[in-house]
Amino acid sequence: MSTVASFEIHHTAYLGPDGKPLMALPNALADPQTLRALYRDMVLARAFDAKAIALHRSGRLGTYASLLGQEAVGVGIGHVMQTDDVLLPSFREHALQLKRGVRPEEIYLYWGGDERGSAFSGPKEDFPVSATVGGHAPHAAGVALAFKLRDERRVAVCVFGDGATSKGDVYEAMNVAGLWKLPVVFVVTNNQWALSTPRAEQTGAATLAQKSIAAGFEGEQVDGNDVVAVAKVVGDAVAHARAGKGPRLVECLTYRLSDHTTVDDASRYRDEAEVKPWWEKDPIVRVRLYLTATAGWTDEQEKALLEECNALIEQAADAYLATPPQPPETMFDHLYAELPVEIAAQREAMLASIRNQGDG
Amino acid sequence: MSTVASFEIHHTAYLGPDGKPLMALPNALADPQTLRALYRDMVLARAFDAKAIALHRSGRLGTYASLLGQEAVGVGIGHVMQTDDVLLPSFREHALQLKRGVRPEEIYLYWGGDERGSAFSGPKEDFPVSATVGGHAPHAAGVALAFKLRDERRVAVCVFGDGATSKGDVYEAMNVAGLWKLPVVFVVTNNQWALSTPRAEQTGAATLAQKSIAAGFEGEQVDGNDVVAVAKVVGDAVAHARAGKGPRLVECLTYRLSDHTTVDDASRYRDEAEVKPWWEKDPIVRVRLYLTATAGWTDEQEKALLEECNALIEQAADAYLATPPQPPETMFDHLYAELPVEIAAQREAMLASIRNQGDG
Amino acid sequence: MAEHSLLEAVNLALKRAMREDDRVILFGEDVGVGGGVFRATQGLLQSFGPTRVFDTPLAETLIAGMAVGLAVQGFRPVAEIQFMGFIYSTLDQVINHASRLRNRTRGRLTCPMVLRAPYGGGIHAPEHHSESTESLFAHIPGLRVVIPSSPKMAYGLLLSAIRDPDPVVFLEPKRIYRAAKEAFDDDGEGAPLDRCLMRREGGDCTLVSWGASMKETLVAAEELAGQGISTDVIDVCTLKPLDTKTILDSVARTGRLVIVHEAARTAGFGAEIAAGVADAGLYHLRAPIVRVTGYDTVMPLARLERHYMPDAARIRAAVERCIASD
Amino acid sequence: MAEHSLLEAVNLALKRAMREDDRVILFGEDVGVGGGVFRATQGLLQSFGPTRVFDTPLAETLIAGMAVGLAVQGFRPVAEIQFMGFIYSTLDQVINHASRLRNRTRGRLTCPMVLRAPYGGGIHAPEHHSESTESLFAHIPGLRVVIPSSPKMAYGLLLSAIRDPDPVVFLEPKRIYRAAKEAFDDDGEGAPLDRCLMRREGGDCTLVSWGASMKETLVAAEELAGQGISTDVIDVCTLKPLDTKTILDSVARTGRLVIVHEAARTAGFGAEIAAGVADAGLYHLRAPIVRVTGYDTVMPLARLERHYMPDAARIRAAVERCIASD
Ligand SMILES: Cc1ncc(C[n+]2csc(CCOP(=O)(O)OP(=O)(O)O)c2C)c(N)n1
Ligand SMILES: Cc1ncc(C[n+]2csc(CCOP(=O)(O)OP(=O)(O)O)c2C)c(N)n1
Ligand SMILES: [Mg+2]
Ligand SMILES: [Mg+2]
Repeated sequence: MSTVASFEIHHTAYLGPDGKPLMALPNALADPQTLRALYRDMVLARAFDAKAIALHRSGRLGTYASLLGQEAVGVGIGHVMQTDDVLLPSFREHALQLKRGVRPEEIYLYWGGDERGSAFSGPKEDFPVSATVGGHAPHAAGVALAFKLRDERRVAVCVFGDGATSKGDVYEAMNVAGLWKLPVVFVVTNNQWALSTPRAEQTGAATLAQKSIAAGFEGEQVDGNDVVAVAKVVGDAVAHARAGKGPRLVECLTYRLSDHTTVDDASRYRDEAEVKPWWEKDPIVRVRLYLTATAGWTDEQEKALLEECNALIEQAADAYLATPPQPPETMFDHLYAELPVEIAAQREAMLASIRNQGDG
Repeated sequence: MSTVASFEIHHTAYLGPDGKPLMALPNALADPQTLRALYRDMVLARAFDAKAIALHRSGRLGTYASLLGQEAVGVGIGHVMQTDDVLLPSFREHALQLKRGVRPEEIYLYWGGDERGSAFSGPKEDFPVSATVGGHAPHAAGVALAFKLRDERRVAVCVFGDGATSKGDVYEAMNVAGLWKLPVVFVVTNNQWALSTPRAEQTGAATLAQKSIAAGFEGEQVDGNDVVAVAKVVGDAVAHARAGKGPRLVECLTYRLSDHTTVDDASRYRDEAEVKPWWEKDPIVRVRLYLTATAGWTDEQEKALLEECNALIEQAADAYLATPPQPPETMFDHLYAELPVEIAAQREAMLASIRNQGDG
Repeated sequence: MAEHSLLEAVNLALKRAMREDDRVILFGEDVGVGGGVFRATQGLLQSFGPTRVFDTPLAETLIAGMAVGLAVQGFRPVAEIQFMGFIYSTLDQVINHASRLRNRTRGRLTCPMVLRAPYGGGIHAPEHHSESTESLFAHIPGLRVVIPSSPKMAYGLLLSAIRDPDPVVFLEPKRIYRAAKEAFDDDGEGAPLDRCLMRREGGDCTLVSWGASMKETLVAAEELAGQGISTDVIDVCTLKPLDTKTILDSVARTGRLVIVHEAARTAGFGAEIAAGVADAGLYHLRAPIVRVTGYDTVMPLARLERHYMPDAARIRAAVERCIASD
Repeated sequence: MAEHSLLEAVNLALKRAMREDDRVILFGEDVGVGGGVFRATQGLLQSFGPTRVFDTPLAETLIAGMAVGLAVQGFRPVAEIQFMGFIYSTLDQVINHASRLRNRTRGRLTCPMVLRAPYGGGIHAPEHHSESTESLFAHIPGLRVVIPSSPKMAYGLLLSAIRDPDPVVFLEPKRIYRAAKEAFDDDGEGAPLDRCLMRREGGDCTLVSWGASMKETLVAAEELAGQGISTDVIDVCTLKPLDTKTILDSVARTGRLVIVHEAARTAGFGAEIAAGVADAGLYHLRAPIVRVTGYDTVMPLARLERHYMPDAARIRAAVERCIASD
């Protein structure tokens, strides 16, 4: 009996929950400027999230998936992506979309039930969020292949949850990415839950990072509540992919502090005792503690930042609420480049029946 | 950075191509009786295969997928399965089906385009061959779950090719098997080709055995042309599964010496130079050499065996050719337990139009 | 006699089926502790334990394929797909395996499974959560396709679906999960899987629908009655096999047919019904067969969905057109 | 003017499209060195190299999903599914993504891709290799569904499909891949993607079909002509969007309609055509609309398949029934 292959999965963390470094921070991230910026983005994301829930509660937003507790993942990934890279996000990656330049009011619009929310003006080539779990992974392989075929030094970043790792779509996409060494990075936001299904009931694999071994490339695990670790390890993966060396999978260990969505009640299936310790691992608090200790971050600055972010979000919410509705007939206007006559007739019929009902 | 998981893939071989043992044979297989029986099954399978191709050439069998060179895989697996275990075979596992007790004429019937070939009388609970690559893997998970739920010490054995390992279906099935420690063994008959696509273009993974790591269980690699290695390693996996310890994946390294099917011409995409060395690794020859050297296997015995097998196959072919055709209307007779009236009317209509055409 | 919503009826039928036959097992995403996103399986884990009610990994192909394996082994799996928008990953298993295993093996192996899924729009759900693609399944030989439109029917039809020896796709109109309560006994009585239901009788026009659209169809029928137009209203609770006789008999009396469904018009199941009548019932027709359906565009997100789905006014207008046109 | 089989026409169109637009790339299982199991892509790897023609791993979901990613990025992917029996794994990608990406993003992202697959029976292929499930795709908003029935049409339609800015499902009737040769120039001229083709004119009955069944339909038309029954024969080469006008105009003249297709009858695409005529064309009808189709059972294995598929005799009988019945 001989050994023909062997593999290891590594875990990386820099900032402990208490804000104390577990090891020296990577140079690129040690600089206070940078960390302050990342801190600000996480605070903004949380403000965005709180407002979304408030809008839902007051009946002005549809079902919404909260990112509470996962801010470091999105912000860390966004920090290491270049503008012309392409993001393929899952439906919970608002922090990442914001970091990519999608406007908060556009994200609200999407969750408010308006297609225009996916017509965002910022990162033009980024994909809309994938509401089909894992369905976007094959797209990421296609986007990355496009980059490779055109010999562009761009990277596709595909982000999905722990639940998505059970979908064959994700495996098939990772397999081809590994085969062709595509410039794509897969990131699992392992928030420990897939709706009411805990991570432990999703797979028998010791880590989700090792899913990449089946596809022939490296997987890494990081503390997903440590924005420094996320930025470093995902950053290395992005650089690796950009250099034409192929894909990597990064598993970010974090936690969904909220319900699955605003129409879910996690208390029915999740023990509060499990949630509490994760609050103590808050991705935002640890950076504040670190900045306070090492970069003289003051309460005034903190207060100012919160005000800035809340103001920004309030403006976005107002912009969202002020958006004039799409006329009903627009449901036909982006189906094909040119609407076939048969369907154009249906469009007319719809307008007619709306008119009639207006009348009577 | 800490290591949170590590894995190894092992390769096993007992009998070299020259028939010389690479290490001591496992007791259970060392006994000449046993090896002679396995040898006989491989010879029979090859005779079955040759006849199938002859039948196709003379227009009496449809498109057929040859197992030439892969005899040890099927025979080795069949040897370690118990009668009440359940086999879920791919379309090329004739050797294994024969070993399971499917009659050769039944297999001919299937490839002759007659559904009754899958109504075989032997292993009543075995699945028909899966012509959809990998589509049977989820069924294997279901069968194994049935065993587990009923607390039966039975094992499901799912066999598929190297190409199938790229299908999400297979991954999803392995993942749940690993999660629930289902009594199922997955065997990859890695014959190096998926139609015209070589193994190297199927995945970037160094081995196919490591596909199991993503699913959280062990994978093993064996010399698939060594019936002893196949029987030993698959046998251990079956015992492991039967003991309730969960699934394993066994990759059998073998080679498709034939065209993909009787309507394929491998010379269009495959270099003869690649094929030749594999003939020197013939799974049958090595056992004959071993038996001759260690168990006094004689030319007379060899001759007698070939005659026995050929006679048996000739009988089977005759039985196949003598099978009366299914009447056309039988296409309706196994659709539902009870044929709905609407469809019964279609059955009548079909009979009527056949009658009319008989008339005119 | 207790009153139940359609959702409660589903839960009741599941419970009843599991009590009467321990081969019945239930699985899917979040059906266990979670009790299902709509609570259809609420309490069943508690009543029957984790060997009969369990969550699967997030993998629809697996859910359908595993059900096939379990069914062949003698279980009566009832698998849930969380929303119809995610059912497409099961189609390979449903079409190539579940629907034809009996035929492939000439009856040696059979596949008594039920694939449940909530479907349709109208609850302001997120993207991909409001589809109606029942006609895809109705085209597949070897399947049964069942869609209840009332609590009592949901109860009886689901029981029959679970007891049926062949694969059944059971689609639940989630828009009316909680719409109305209906009184019926939990008596274990199944409903036939091959019969349309006459929901209302009248001589001027035949209205045919199923699922949630029955609601608007019945409202329209009531309003039409107010205008002196009386209608037969037929509920196609079993799309496959289709009970064409009930429809033809009605059209023979009314001479007019209006078909209502929420799915897109083109190649929707309404087409099959119209085609059947245009053959066997043509000489009874006194007016064109009109389909009132969802439009041939993508089901819009929440804000515009109500404009996509047929409403009573559109149905009424169609009937009036039929009446006028002869 | 050279003569080409339908198979050669497909190859010719692919080659032409790749020559005129280097965004066109081709992939699937065994399409490269193998040249495709039917040789549809023969020689293209040699002509255009491995960056434009390549084999994928054996994974249909991936093939469709990767095509979406490439299309969004500005390529014109032409993806092959080896047989229609294995296309079901792509449906989630086709329905939830390819067909609606333009709509989901209000035109920000588009998906100009072609999904090619050989389909239908009659070549004594193994299990799962003879299906006709075109109506599944015809129901999906945002898609185009194209089925050629002659070499020249295959050439023109495939060119247009590849040039089209939206996703097209292009189904190739493999039974007639090599059936007949037709002379036409490789002039790069596309055929319209929204027009039925009048294959024959006659006043007594309208015959409608597509794909391989056109062969038997035209044979039947010829035989009927011998009996003094003249028929319009319409080739529905573009199922979606459907050119109802051509069909209605014909029925307006003939008063009779017989629809022929190989797919199972129930919820087959023939139902949509019949339904359309039973609405807009009812008053022209002098006889029931008859469908001559595959039966509502699983396509049998090789030995019985010919009994499943419509033949000229069944078509003739249907037309005679129509003529007789008024
Ligand atoms: C293919 C598919 N199946 C089921 C669903 C319903 N669903 C929406 S979110 C979700 C759980 C996803 O879990 P995970 O991937 O961990 O992402 P998270 O919600 O934790 O961000 C499920 C089952 C879906 N959207 N898509
Ligand atoms: C899902 C699916 N896709 C494609 C095919 C067509 N096909 C039949 S066999 C084959 C290659 C299979 O290769 P492998 O899994 O290695 O099995 P082998 O033929 O080598 O025994 C392909 C692509 C199929 N039968 N099923
Ligand atoms: Mg999660
Ligand atoms: Mg192979």
